[in-house]
Amino acid sequence: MPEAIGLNHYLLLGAILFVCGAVCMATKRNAIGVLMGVELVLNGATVNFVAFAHFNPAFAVEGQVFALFVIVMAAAEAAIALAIVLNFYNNHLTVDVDTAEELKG
Amino acid sequence: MLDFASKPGLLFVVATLLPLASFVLILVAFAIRTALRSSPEGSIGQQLYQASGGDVPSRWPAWLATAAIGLAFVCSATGFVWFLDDHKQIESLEEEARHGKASDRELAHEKLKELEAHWVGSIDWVRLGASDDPRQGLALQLGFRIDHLSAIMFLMVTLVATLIHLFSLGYMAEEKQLHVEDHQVHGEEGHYRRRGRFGRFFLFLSLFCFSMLNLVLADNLFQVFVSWELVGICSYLLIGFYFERSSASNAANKAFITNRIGDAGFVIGLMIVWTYFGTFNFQELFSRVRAPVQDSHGEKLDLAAQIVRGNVTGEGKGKKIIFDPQGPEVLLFPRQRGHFHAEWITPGGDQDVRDDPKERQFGHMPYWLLVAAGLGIFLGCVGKSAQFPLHVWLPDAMEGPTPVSALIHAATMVAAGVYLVGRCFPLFTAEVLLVIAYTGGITLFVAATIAVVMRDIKRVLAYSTVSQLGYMMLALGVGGWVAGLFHLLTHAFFKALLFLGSGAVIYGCHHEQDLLKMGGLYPKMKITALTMLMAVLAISGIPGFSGWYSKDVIVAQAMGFASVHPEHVLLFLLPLVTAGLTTFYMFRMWLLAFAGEPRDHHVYEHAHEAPGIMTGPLVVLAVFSVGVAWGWPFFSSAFPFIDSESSWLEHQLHHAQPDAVQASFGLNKAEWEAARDGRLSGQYFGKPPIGPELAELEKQKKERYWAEEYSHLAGNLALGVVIIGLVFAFALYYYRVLDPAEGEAQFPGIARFLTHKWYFDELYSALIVQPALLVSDWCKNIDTRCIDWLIDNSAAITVRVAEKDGRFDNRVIDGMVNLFATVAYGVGNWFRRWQTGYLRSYVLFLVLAAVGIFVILSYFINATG
Amino acid sequence: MSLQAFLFYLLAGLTGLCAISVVVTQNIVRAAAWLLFTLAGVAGLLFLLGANFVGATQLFVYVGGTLVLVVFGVMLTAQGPFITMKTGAAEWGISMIVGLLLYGVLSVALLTKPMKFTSEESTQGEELRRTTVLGEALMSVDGATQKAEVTGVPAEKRKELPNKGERSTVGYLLPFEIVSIHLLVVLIGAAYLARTKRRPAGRAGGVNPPVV
Amino acid sequence: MSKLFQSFGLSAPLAGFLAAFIASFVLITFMLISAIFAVWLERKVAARIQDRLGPTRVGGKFGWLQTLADGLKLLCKEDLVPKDADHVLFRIGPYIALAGSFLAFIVLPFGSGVVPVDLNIAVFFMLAVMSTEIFGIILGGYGSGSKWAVFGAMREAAQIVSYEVPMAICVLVPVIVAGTMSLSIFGRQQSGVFWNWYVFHDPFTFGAFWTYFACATASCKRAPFDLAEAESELVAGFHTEYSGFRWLIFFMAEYGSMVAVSGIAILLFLGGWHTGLMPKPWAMDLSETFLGGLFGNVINVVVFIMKCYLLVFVMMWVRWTLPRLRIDQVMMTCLKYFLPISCFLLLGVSLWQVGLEPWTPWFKYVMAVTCVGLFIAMVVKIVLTPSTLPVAGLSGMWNAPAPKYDMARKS
Repeated sequence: MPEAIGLNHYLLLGAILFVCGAVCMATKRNAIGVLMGVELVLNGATVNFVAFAHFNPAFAVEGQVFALFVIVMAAAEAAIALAIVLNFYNNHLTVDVDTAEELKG
Repeated sequence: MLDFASKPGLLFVVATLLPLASFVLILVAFAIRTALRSSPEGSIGQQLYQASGGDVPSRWPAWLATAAIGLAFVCSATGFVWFLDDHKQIESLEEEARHGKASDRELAHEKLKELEAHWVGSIDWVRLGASDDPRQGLALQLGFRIDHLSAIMFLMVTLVATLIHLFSLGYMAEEKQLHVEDHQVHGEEGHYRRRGRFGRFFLFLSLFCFSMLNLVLADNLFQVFVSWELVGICSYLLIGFYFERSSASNAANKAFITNRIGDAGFVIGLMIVWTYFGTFNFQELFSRVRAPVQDSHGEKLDLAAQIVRGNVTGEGKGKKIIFDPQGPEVLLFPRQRGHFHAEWITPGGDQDVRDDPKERQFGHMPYWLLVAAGLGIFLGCVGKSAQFPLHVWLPDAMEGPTPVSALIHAATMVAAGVYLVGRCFPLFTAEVLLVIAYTGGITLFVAATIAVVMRDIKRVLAYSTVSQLGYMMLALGVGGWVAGLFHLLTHAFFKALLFLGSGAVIYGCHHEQDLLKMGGLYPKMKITALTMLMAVLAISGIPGFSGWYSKDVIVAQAMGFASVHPEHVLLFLLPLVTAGLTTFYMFRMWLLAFAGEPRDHHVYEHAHEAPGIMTGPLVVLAVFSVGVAWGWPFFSSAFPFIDSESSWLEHQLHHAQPDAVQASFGLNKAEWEAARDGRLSGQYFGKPPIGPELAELEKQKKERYWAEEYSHLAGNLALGVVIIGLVFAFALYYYRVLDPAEGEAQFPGIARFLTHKWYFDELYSALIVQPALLVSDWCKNIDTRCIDWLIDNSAAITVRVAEKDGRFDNRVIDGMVNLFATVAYGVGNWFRRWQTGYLRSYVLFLVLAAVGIFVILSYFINATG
Repeated sequence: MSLQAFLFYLLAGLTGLCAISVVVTQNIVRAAAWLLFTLAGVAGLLFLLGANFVGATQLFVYVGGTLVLVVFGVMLTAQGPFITMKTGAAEWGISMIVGLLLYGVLSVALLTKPMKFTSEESTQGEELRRTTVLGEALMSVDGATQKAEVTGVPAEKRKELPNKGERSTVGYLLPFEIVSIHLLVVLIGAAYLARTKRRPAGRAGGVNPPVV
Repeated sequence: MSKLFQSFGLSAPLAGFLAAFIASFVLITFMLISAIFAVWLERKVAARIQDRLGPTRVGGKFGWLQTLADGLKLLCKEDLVPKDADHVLFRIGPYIALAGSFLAFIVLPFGSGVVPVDLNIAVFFMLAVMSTEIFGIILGGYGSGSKWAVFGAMREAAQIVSYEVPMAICVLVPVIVAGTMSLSIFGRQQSGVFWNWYVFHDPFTFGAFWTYFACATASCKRAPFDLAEAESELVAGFHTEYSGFRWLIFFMAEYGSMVAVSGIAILLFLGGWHTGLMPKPWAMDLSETFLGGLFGNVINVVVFIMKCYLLVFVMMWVRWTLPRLRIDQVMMTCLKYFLPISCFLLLGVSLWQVGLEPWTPWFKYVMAVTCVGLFIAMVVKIVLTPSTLPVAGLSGMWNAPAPKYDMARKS
């Protein structure tokens, strides 16, 4: 290893998580799968925030605070998304996002 | 909330609000019932309506209203006793504050302030915004101020009203039926039938009681005015209670319209007062117009309680008023009396004034405006109290149910005019007082002459009422403030009794009101006859009955006035003569109704005594008619029944008499004698101020002195006249020594003149009604011919223009709008295809967009370095 | 290779692999399991970065709360023996290409513009201080944080602030409260949305709602 | 410890690995022995409460080695995986559960300084890692491919997630009083005589202790909240299909978390590793300087472990005394009672700290002396009560008069 573990390592990992999440959202037809993709994306962001917090002293607090907020927001988002999914399931007996196309143009 | 201990005056407020509560409750119940009644057949609303009695008139409103006014009587009686007790303390404290040791004075002053606050209170009702100019009023207030006058009035009103409520329970009994046949209204199938209106009657009575009590309670002119209009509307509603009868609805309209004329004057008076004083509160008004009695050091002013006139000179800050008894301007005293020196206001002196006075500065106003304000307020009283020339509505108002006549058109509402004149006495200048006196004098004579020839029992009483009100006005105008209001109180009892008695007669005779069809009813209705006899004796002024006390004082006062002003001797002669007339027509009425042989056997045979609920109030009122003016306690005077000066009620009223009365009408006997003996040097109520010399004093007006001096003489004179009237009445209508018909035949002109009530109605019709009809006919023609023509043509033109415009609108503007819509629709349709509804494609687009943005951004960043 | 680096590569590799597994797994419950490992790995990385509190929160809220919720969702909406919804190969291909493109762009952006900060040696004491400061910032304790420098300008390029040396009073109490209220509102809304409703009679089709 | 290995000449990373390995080995051993001892204890306690004798044979008079024998039996059992099971999930489930339970011990101080990682947010960390234990249960339950297991897992998850909320809030109550989340500092703050323990600090911490203990019992799936694995209803809940070693691991996780939550309770409320019988300076002496600190540490660890087992014993006592709740009652107890109570306690303790702090000395003396007095009175009562012979019938069960034991006839 030529250099010590630095910021870029973490950012690359964050990018992997982010891209995995995006691809997950794009390929899953199960609504909950899509939700998992979203969680991955958010985790990528968390990793980035905390990495910045660690490596940039100016962000020591901000990065962690924003990471916390991301986590809480993710919880809120998951709750509401699952409620919507359950509602959708109650009405359509499926969680296939492709059937939820009633609002298309 | 109601802390009676620290504000016992609230008892009177409660007494006032009780009838209002009853009114509101009944009104709400009626509103609900009306709403339920109109609900569809079979619905819950309809069932509720049927369950609550259906179409049968409900009776509880009557009991509620009676209970409310009864309770109000209890409240006011309690308050009155409390008030007398407090007043005794106030008097002793005042004495101490004036003459006690210095250390006690402070304490006495504080105690005094506290006690006085017991009986005064007010809240802002309508705030009008802030202004620097103190002449502009800041708020209309609701308040109460209890003095002897209002407390006694409260007692009188609540007592009479309670009795009349009870009487009505019997008198209005037929309204309790589901269907009432009105014999005086003829429909297509015989008599008109309608539902009974038992509750409605008491609804109106409650509202009236509230309004009347509020009027008495009020501590400011505006509140009086509001109550004034409320009692007016109650009078209107109750006169028109049988509104199916055209005579009743016409009479209601007549009363209402006639009163509007008076109220116009009242409003003018209010405007002047508001403009120049910025307040309606009686106490504040009086303290601005009249000089204070004594200054801050306890020294009496030379111009005590006077209206100070003078000439204004100078401009701006140097403006002065030089005192002159004939000057065109009136000095207005500061709104807030701070420190005040007797030397500031001395005859012939001067005082700085301001056009826009601050709290502690003097102001001024034109004298003629003060006169106008007084005349305006008095015009309102003329309308309400049915004085000449606005007396024409009261006899017609007898179309209402008899208890209403008793309560409103005899005992209370019509007396409100007299009450207000008494209240506003300090505002009235000498000219206004003279006008009042003459108005009263003319009224009392005119009405008495008409009463002599009336055949309808209630009309006789109505004109009698007008005449007695004239007596009161006259008394106030000639300085008999106590006399006028005293007569108001005694009159209330015996006139209510007379009306209720006539109601009992009418009830007993099945709605027969013509005196000539009655006769010999005494054996059939002994209680009614005897109680009415008491009232007749009282109103005639037979010694020992209440009317004697009050009427004697009035005649004596008039005599005193006439003796000082010989040019106004008419003001003495008219009441003296009318005393005889009164006796004559009252006995005529009684004798025609109860004595002699029955003239109409149909009426006689069906006549019967009224039930106990009606005769009970009669008896109570009879007791009061006889004894209300007696001395109290009996042993306070050696001859309580014969000495007309020993009346307890009169003494109580003396406490409420404003200082202005003394200032305007000289000294009373005791003061005069003190002045003669040199014990009252320069400090007394008198005008204009003079030295202590007796000769100077003698030259001055001494109405009150002479009134007291002549009281026995006047009483004896009046008694003589009364006996003459009595003799005539018995001669004509009992012993039949003279035939009334013969007398009529002998003087046909006078008889016709009197029977037509001095042609007042005809005169008004010719002078006002016909011209008004003519003018409105013209107006109608102008309206239909000119204005309608113009409007029709302009409408046609508008239609034609609009047609053209519409065509342009449809083609050009709509076309443009449609074009835009089509284009937008097409574009939207094309873009629609991009919205697939698939989440995944959206995500892909998003990611692609992110990639694109990154690429572009990095290009720019690299390009810029 | 230091311990730090070894742990990083271990955890990063675990996390990345599990994340990819989430994407490629067709069985949704297994995907949830992989997601669990991913999240736990991220939590481990956060501990490694000295963000103890954030890491614990990640475990507490994310793993213990959110993910359980997600699994509940899976269980509640799975009908019969867990149907997998297949995605077409073409879509897979497109998504992959686009994803790789994004990753490429991101990494190029990262590596061509490397950000250099003065990295401080992470020690126990440092972590303690950081957690304390974080708590103070969340409680808006006076002077807990420096002036917020969210622009990302490197320290050496920052201009001198006029009142340098003063600690500002910037705190996160208000955002924290807002987030809390937000969460509460969301939970109530979610409970309202998710409550059992009567299904339209035609669609019920004898399917009973899953009983838990 | 890492330093110690480095002094032997090992490179730093290697020394670190070695130190970590030894620490975890010690901990796992402790957990294993704990589990073995706890299972034995549970059997004996249950037996005594039910008027039985319990294990008597293996390993001597008290059946010391019964659990070890059982463990051996389990190890030797066939490792069954059901046909419908999701093999991967089925296999990893137990390890996740164990990991959650085990990780909690990393930050649990057994004495002053006797802790692998002295984290400053230790209590939060413990709650966090123990919350991941659910996952093992859910995945295991789902992976079993059995409806009993799925139902059990779902109930279990719902129950634990719900009970974590009031438990966390109750943990916050002493945290507010102490002003720290570090368990070591908690321990040091409560040194001295027992009235310094936070349970006696004010009425709210006192309430919080009982609420916390009840919630902790529930989140360990212990009776009376053990409906999720009620044999009479769901066979055995999530671990219906497990056997052998994996089943053993689940049990180790359960007993591990019992000890862990008891440890938290001890450290937060009951004075940590302090005996509570010595004044403050002596206690500090004991843990730091007495015999170079080593002997003190040994005493601390022993006291701490004994306190833990006292609480574990109470849990067992409760389990074998109280009847089981229905699942809706379990959830209702949490959401309708414990949650509002805990919120009230949190609010109350905040207000106490703000306004009533001066009352604390008075309150804690009175409360501590009263409670300890009652405790001693109870122990004395139990000891002095003569043990009765087994009787026929269920005496007192339905408040029926106990059948008279006819001594005369028997003799």
